[in-house]
Amino acid sequence: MLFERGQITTYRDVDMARVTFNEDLCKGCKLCIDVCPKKIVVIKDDVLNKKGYHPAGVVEMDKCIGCAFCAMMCPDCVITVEK
Amino acid sequence: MLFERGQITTYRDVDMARVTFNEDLCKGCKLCIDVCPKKIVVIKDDVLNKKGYHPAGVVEMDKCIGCAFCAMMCPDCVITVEK
Amino acid sequence: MGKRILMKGNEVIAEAALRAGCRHFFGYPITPQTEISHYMARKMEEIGGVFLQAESEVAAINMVYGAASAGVRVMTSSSSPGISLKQEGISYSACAELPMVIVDIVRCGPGLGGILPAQCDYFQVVKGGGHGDYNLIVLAPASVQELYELTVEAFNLADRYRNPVVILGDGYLGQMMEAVEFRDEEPIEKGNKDWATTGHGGKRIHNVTTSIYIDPNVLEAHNRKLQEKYKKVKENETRAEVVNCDGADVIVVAYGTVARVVKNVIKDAEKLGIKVGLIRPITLWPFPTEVFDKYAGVPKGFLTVEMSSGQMVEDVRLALNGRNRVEFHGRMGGNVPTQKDILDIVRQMADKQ
Amino acid sequence: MGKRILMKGNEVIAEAALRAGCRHFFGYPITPQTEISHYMARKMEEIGGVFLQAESEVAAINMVYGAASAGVRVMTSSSSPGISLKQEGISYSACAELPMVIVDIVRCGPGLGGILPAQCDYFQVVKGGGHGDYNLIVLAPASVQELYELTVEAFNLADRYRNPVVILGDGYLGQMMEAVEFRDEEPIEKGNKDWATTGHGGKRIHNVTTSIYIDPNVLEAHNRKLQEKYKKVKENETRAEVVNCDGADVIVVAYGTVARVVKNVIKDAEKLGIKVGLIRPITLWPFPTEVFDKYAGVPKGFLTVEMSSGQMVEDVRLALNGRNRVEFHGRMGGNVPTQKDILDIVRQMADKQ
Amino acid sequence: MAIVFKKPNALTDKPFHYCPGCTHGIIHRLVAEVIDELDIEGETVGVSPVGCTYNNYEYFSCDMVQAAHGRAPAVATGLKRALPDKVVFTYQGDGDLAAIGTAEIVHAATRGEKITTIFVNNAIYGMTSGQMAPTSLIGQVTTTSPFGRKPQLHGYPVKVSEMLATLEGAVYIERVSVDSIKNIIKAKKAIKKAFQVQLEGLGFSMVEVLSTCPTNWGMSPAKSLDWLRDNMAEHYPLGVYKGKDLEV
Amino acid sequence: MAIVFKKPNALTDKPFHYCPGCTHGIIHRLVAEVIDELDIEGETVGVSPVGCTYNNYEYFSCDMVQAAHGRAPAVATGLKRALPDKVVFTYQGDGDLAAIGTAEIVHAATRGEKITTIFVNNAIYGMTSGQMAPTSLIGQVTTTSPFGRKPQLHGYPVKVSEMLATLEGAVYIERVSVDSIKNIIKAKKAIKKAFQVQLEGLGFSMVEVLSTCPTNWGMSPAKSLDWLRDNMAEHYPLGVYKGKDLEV
Amino acid sequence: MQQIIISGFGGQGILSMGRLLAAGGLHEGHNVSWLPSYGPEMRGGTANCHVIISNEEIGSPIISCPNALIVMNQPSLDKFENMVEENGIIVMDSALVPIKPKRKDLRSFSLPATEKAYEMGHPAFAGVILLGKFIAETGIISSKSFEEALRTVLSPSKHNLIPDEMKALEFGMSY
Amino acid sequence: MQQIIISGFGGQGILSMGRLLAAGGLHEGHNVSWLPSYGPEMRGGTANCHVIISNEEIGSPIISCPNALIVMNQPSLDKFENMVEENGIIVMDSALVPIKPKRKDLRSFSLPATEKAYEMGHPAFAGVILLGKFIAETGIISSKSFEEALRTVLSPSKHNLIPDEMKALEFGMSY
Ligand SMILES: Cc1ncc(C[n+]2csc(CCOP(=O)(O)OP(=O)(O)O)c2C)c(N)n1
Ligand SMILES: Cc1ncc(C[n+]2csc(CCOP(=O)(O)OP(=O)(O)O)c2C)c(N)n1
Ligand code: SF4
Ligand code: SF4
Ligand code: SF4
Ligand code: SF4
Repeated sequence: MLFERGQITTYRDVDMARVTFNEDLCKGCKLCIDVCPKKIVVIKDDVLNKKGYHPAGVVEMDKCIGCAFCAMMCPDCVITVEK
Repeated sequence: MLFERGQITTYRDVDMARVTFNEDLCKGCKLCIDVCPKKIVVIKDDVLNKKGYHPAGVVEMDKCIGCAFCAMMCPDCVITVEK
Repeated sequence: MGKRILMKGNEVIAEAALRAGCRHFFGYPITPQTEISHYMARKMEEIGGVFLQAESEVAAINMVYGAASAGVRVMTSSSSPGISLKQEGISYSACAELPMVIVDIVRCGPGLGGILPAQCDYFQVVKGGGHGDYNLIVLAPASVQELYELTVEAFNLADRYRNPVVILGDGYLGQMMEAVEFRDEEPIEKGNKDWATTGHGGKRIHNVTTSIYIDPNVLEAHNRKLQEKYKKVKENETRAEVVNCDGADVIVVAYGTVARVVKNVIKDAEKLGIKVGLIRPITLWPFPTEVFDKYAGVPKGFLTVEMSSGQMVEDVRLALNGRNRVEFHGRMGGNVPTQKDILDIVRQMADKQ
Repeated sequence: MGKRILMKGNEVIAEAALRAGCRHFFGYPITPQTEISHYMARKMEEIGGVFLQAESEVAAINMVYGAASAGVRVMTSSSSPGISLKQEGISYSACAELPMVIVDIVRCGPGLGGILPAQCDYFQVVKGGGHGDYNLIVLAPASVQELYELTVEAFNLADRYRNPVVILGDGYLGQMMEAVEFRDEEPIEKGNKDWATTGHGGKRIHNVTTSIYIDPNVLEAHNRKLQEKYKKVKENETRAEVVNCDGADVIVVAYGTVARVVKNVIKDAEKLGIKVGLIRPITLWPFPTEVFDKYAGVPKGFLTVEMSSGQMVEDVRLALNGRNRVEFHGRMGGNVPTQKDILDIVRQMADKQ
Repeated sequence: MAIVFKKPNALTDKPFHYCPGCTHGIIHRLVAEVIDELDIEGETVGVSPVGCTYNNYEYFSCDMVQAAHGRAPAVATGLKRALPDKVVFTYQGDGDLAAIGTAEIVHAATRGEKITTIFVNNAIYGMTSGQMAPTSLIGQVTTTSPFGRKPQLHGYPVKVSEMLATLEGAVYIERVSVDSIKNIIKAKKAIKKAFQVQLEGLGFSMVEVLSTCPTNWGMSPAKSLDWLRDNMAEHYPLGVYKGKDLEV
Repeated sequence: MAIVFKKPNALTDKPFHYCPGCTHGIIHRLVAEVIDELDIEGETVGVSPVGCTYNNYEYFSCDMVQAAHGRAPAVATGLKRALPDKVVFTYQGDGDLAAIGTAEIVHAATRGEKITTIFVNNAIYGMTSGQMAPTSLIGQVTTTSPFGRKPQLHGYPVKVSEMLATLEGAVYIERVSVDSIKNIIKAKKAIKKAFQVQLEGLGFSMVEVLSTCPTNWGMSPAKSLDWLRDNMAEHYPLGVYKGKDLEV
Repeated sequence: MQQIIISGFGGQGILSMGRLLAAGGLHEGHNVSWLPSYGPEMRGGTANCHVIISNEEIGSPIISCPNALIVMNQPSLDKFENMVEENGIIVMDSALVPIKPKRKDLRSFSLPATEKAYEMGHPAFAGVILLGKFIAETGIISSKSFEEALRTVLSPSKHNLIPDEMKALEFGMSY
Repeated sequence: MQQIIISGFGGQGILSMGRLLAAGGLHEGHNVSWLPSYGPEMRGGTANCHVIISNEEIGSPIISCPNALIVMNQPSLDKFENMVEENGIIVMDSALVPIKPKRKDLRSFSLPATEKAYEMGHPAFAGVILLGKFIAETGIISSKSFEEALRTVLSPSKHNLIPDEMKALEFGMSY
């Protein structure tokens, strides 16, 4: 298969914050990417979700400060943030 | 007959001004009366025009200064003024 | 029953609505139905109901749509051009199955036309002046007393079938005064309104009022549901007054004010030895087809008389489907067909072989 | 004749209007006819004509009323709910006898409904969705080529009779592409427009465009004049396509996209040994009643197929007036009657005694 | 002796059907005088509203188009777009313009449609027998506010000139009155300017004229003028709302 | 660890059907968050417009009524007059509110109707594929202004907040944007205040939200935010237009 | 069955005259209908109303053959005279209808109603005076019923005028 | 007569694929019709179009029995597979339609079109690749006509892409 399928992906850092992406809701609009002060949100080029989009996700999770900017900017309520 | 019929009544003063009332157009609203600076416009109680109104007319024509206020105020274009 | 009071048709409509429990009225002034608004304006403020003069007929019908969504008994009222402006809202209301009462006191048209009585909005109201497949229940009173009774009934029908109901009158009916006798208490049947959008209060999932169905199969299913409902209305609610039809030579079909003229014609014709029957549809939709089955064989045929160029006559023809001749006589422009003219035509028909 | 070009139905309507000399278009966006506006917006700015997006359908039809008063060829275009909003303006225009072309690319309703094709606005457009006694000339094309030809014709008819003309299409006709072949020059007949309100220039007494006649006799005279005109249109402009009807077992009546499905059914039925005829009304008003006289005796009867709950079928019944059975098959919600379903019904009819 | 005042040429001979003392008549005359003075009768097309003046096409001698209730600005738009070199004006009451026709006037204004609107504000629906208009004053008794207009129930009177002045396409808006000779003279100036704005192709122009409705106000014509001065003009201040410094 | 951000309860589970990056989604969420925070979901009835958000009744979990194009304020009026103790809001696009629905919004405002309007201004008709809206900017290319909006042909963009602020019944009007975290926070505050104004029965409240339409603007979602900031916000200045000093 | 057309200028109280008759008829237990002309022409134009008082069910409220006509201006007489049934009755104001009916098969009465009403200080009473004559000639309702009608038709604030109205009625009745 | 349904997600260029086929057919002198699905569901939903290429007059533009199906996502195959005529042809993208057709009476072809298109640097070319296969299998139009179609359907600003599009077509034709 060329692409992975979308899923609910939780990124966890025990001390800091936890973000969860409901990937099948994501439309790959990238708005979450620009607002992340830590620049750790990226588009997962190798994943294709149910809707046919490449969803966003987080790399270098340990840098996340749980500011929830990504979630506030996301037009599709993809992201849940815990801290 | 109780009332006279309305007609075209011209009031004339050779030196000063001339006002003509097309009495059948008059609705007896009296707006011309108040604006006349000389207070010479009156309602002719003894005349009943085609529409069933008592029309306005002028008394003491010699006092008329031809200011045309009555005509400007008249909503029914009853009055013509010459000077 | 109380005593007989002399009242104007329009005011009786308003009073009847109040008696039927209507506490919300949204309208926009237009002759010849303004007295409804005037009456409502006064009474609603006195009893704490809502009278609101909308900025237009378009707004008025949509306010009605909103109030009906909230489950209250609600009415609007207008006349021909105003009813044209309400067509979109009426189509929405029919689709969303909202109970409401719409009064149309018809004036002569088309265009700005005149303000005298007419029946030229039959097609608009009965066939559907708005877009899409829908039906309104259309009641056509012919007297002030009936304006009262049918207005009360209109609210019951609206609730029973979750459907807009129209009172179709003409300018004379709205303007005339006759004696009316009010009941002490009205037979109010309130439908189940658990579909209403009143705020769910945390007690149920959200209610939605809507008229859009993007999936064609879902919309078609909704369409079929509406058609089923209409069938039920047809079966249960069809009404007509039948006068003098058994053994009649000629049957005249007329509604509203015109039917009253025909009642005079019946007497005149009797003097000439002609028996004239009258079928007066009280529900214009559903149209009382069955009555026509019964009298289809009347010897000298049918005469439809309308204040229009010929609109209801199509439903008469459809009902008879070729089983008898159907003549038409119409007046327009605010003129009412005269006793004499109708009598002349009836006489000619009776004379014919 | 030029070469065949692949074009979308909606765009062909716009192009045809331009070729017919229309330089004024007022509209408001609505699916599925938006391409008309898009095409007009571009072309009018290029050629110095007027494309104006109105603030609403209500405003659009009244802008058309204004421009038509000035004597220019003018068009507007919309779809079902938008046409409902235009009803008052349409009634005014019909009364004031203003030539104009109104395009209705019908979508499924009622209410907001859906945007897929439908024919459920037949009553609204053909019987009169607006108030008063009036008629619109209603043309129902069935192919992209015909959209072109009938649009040009619509402008001529509008001018010839000083009457609004409606092009009634459905969503599929507007959205589909087919080859179209344009004439090098259009047969433009411009009516005499000395009634137009263009400023009298001191050369004549003032012209007035109006639709109000307060005196009932004057209004009735105007009504009768309109009815006379309608009679003339009926006599001269009724059109239908008749396919395979001579010797047919069953005749199907359908217009627009549905008629095309029926053409496929004709072939399918032939294979089963059933001869199916098609009457495709091209003018929905005036309805081609005479054609039905000719074929009233078809052995197995008539089947009317529509994308509606049954609207044109009333006109079919009126045309036949009981002379033959008239069956009905309808789909709603944006669904199109299928070849198979129509074939099944035709087969049943052919089988019946 | 010369004629110093007579019925203008741009009015026909037909007598007005308005009630005694109704200032619609004055306003008609002023419009006609301006048409005469600008010598544009032959180039002008007027649009009649639905309201007491529904048939003023019988009074104005230029070409006239009767419009549906509230739609005069749309009709005028169609006319003007078809006849860009002609002068197009609408004459509308406050029910017509400020209620049912709100969208049409707002959009004609914002489009900068090159038309002129004469907006006659008499704080009531005259034609249909005295219903509350959007412009009726707080406390005003009408057939549909029988206990007086109450803001909580009926909302606040719309100030149309102020509202339209917020729109870029509107280049000249003035509110005037015809309650006195002085104001009549001013009103005529404003109307003339409004037409001149159109003649110069500058954009949308409107004159709001405070007017009386003795019949439905239930007052004598003279009292009505007082009421206009004392109550209406207070809520609807006279003045230029757009284009103060406009030179035409 | 506690949840610091999740989908609000006042939204259902149904995924939005909007285009990628369309800020309608953000605005929906803000409205829902406010409903949650004020704990009024059960007392609220929302009115959906005709536009891309025609079916947001599927997304908001309070009771919802779908209205005809432009008529949401009238529908809301009917609802509120029938349910004076409930909270009623409309959610409308700029085609819906500023074009076809002009009369309804003006009159809801002037009546001081106790409803709250969320007015989403994206300077275009989204749903019907990118036609010019009354709010489209000068020069903006749309499917019906293919060579750019020109004032002489198409008129000027309507500033709705400024216009409605002239009406007495409108007690709170603010224009906000959702182009940045900072502005999203402000937008939410404004929406909350607008609902509070209604809860206190003060009159009509409206929040105009500048929003994007990446699809019909023909830009990426990120670029769209830039365009909003650089072009829209300049023509439509953010800020409070009515009720600056209002305490709720 | 009485079929009465009352006609005159707008503003003369024509419609109220009809209402008074209808209310009186109802008070006597008859069936009644009252149908006004209506419309923008009320403004300074003509006004008329159709009143039917009957013991049978009333068919059409529109009168094509009145058996009584009460007129308060010349155009009204000109318009309706020929419609009146043979032996019908016409009551008119002598000042307002100077040219008398041509038909000889009618009973017609001309009263100086306006003059008398002016004299009484209530020009609006002219109509009541004409009604008085009509009632006296036809006996359609009693003056008691008319008084009752005044009470139901007039707004309470005008009830103080009733004694004077009754005087006007009597003047007409005994003219 | 070829009756082709092309179906996939909105945004994949489904409608343009259909237009290219129709334009090609017209260029070869056939009668053609092209009917799109349309509506708000375009936004991220599914899209399809019906294309008929025929030498006879085209009756209904709506296809109830396609003899060819070109699919670019799984739901489309699921929806339309059963409608296809016996011996019909199905062309699909292997990455987007992982579960293959169940019917054995059809000729079905699965191509790595998306993969190849990505490789070519134009993800949008996937459709053209599928069309290439379809054309090769049916011979309905020539590649010359397809090139002509590109010229009429693409806006002039995109004509520079035509050589690459033709390469994509050839890849599909010869796959
Ligand atoms: C669609 C429609 N609605 C209502 C009416 C009835 N109508 C006629 S005039 C009028 C109001 C006129 O008031 P205004 O505009 O203030 O003018 P005025 O009569 O006071 O001069 C109304 C509501 C109509 N003719 N058409
Ligand atoms: C009466 C009517 N006219 C037109 C339409 C078509 N229509 C649907 S949405 C829309 C415009 C939506 O634009 P906007 O309000 O700006 O909202 P957006 O889609 O941008 O969110 C139009 C014109 C309709 N449904 N009904
Ligand atoms: S903002 Fe939301 S929808 Fe957009 S890419 Fe990020 S997670 Fe996906
Ligand atoms: S102002 Fe005119 S209408 Fe009024 S009383 Fe004087 S002359 Fe007569
Ligand atoms: S009703 Fe009022 S506005 Fe109309 S003509 Fe009479 S006074 Fe003038
Ligand atoms: S078309 Fe525009 S407004 Fe509509 S959902 Fe897409 S981006 Fe949003």
